[in-house]
Amino acid sequence: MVKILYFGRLSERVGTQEEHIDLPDNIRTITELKAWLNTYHQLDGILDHDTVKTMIDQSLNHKNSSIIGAVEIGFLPPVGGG
Amino acid sequence: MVKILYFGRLSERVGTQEEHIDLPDNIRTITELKAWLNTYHQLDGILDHDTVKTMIDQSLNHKNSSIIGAVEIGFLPPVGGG
Amino acid sequence: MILISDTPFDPGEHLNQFSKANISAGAISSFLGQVRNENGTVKALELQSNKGVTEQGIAQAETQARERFSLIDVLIIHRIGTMEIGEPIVLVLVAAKHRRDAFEVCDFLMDYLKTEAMFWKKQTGKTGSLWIEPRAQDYQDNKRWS
Amino acid sequence: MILISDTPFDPGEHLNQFSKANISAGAISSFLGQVRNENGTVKALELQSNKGVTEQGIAQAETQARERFSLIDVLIIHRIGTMEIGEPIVLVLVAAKHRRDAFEVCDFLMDYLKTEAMFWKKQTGKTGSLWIEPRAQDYQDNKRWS
Repeated sequence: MVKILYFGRLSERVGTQEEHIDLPDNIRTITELKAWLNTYHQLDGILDHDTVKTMIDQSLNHKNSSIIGAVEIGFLPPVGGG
Repeated sequence: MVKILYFGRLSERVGTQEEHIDLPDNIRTITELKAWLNTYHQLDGILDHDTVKTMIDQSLNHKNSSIIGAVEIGFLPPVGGG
Repeated sequence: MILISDTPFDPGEHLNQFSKANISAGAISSFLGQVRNENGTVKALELQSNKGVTEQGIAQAETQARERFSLIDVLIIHRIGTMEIGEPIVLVLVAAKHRRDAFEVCDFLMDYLKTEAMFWKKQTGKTGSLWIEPRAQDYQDNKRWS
Repeated sequence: MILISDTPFDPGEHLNQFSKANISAGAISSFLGQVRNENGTVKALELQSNKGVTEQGIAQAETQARERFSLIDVLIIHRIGTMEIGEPIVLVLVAAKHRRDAFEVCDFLMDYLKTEAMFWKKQTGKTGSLWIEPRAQDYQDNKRWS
């Protein structure tokens, strides 16, 4: 069971800011997870944009890291506060 | 009778911020007034510095203007607030 | 100090406390961002953050500012949640001995907050909702520091 | 608006009133100058002004700022008289649609106030009194705008 977080417009597109999913055993990297979520939620590839960053267990992550053992994974579109 | 104002370190040197003086008739310009005050107050030429500006009747004045008819004359050393 | 708050805050109260706490500072600069009234086109603003990475990132920007400029203290308060017109969104307070450092740090931190801080901003108006991302000008401003 | 005050003022109160009065402004920048505690070397600060020319000059600087930048409102409050450590000397508040204008106007007006505004400042400390004139850095800062 892994917690998946969506921020900004991604949360609106998926319909939730947070979900808990039992991933199939063959989903071991960020790239595989994106592909799986794309089909699961019908996302038209919005997670694949260069501007979407990922976060694994509260650490920002820009490469195709392993997600084995991860408790929380987040998808982050471009940010801006202020 | 003319009102003379001194600001900043000039007021300290002269010993007052404001004085009222009956000037002799032959004092008709800023330059003549400075020379007269220099003797009158023993000012060692402190009014003659380039950085000291003058104000005649609330208007800043950088040249050797006439003071005939002036009600108020001010001497202003370099400024700085904030 | 960094505060991420889901309830309204009082900018004036913070300015007064901060300036009193830093009397060795002659110069206090501040920036207050508030929800702007755009003739009714904007009704509310909603901000999301992530507890962990958002504060971490702002703390890193504060550390950079302290390395780069001569400053005495910084307070950054940022709202999350739903805000209405006129409500404060962000307050940056910077105390320094001299004004040049105070101005530059405030400017530097605002550029970070606008383009890199982990906030997501949704604007709701007459014609629906819109997620706001940084403008080209914001990215350009932020490049001045690199 | 320009206020020259011979009694203490409350910076936070002014910030709150000013931001509420300008809800069309997304960006409020401010600068607060206060009497700095220099480990006891400074005890008090005394400022002189001249009712007529001091306000006139500041008003001209405000007009220049309005011509040069896109801004919504300005409030400048400057103390005169005798001030103790920690007391506010000057507060500049600038409201603009966007933050770049707000920052620049605040910076521009402070440079004017430091080098051209008609104030005379005497610092009293352990070793007597000293009339403070602008530093070379202040004149240099002010030249950036010409």
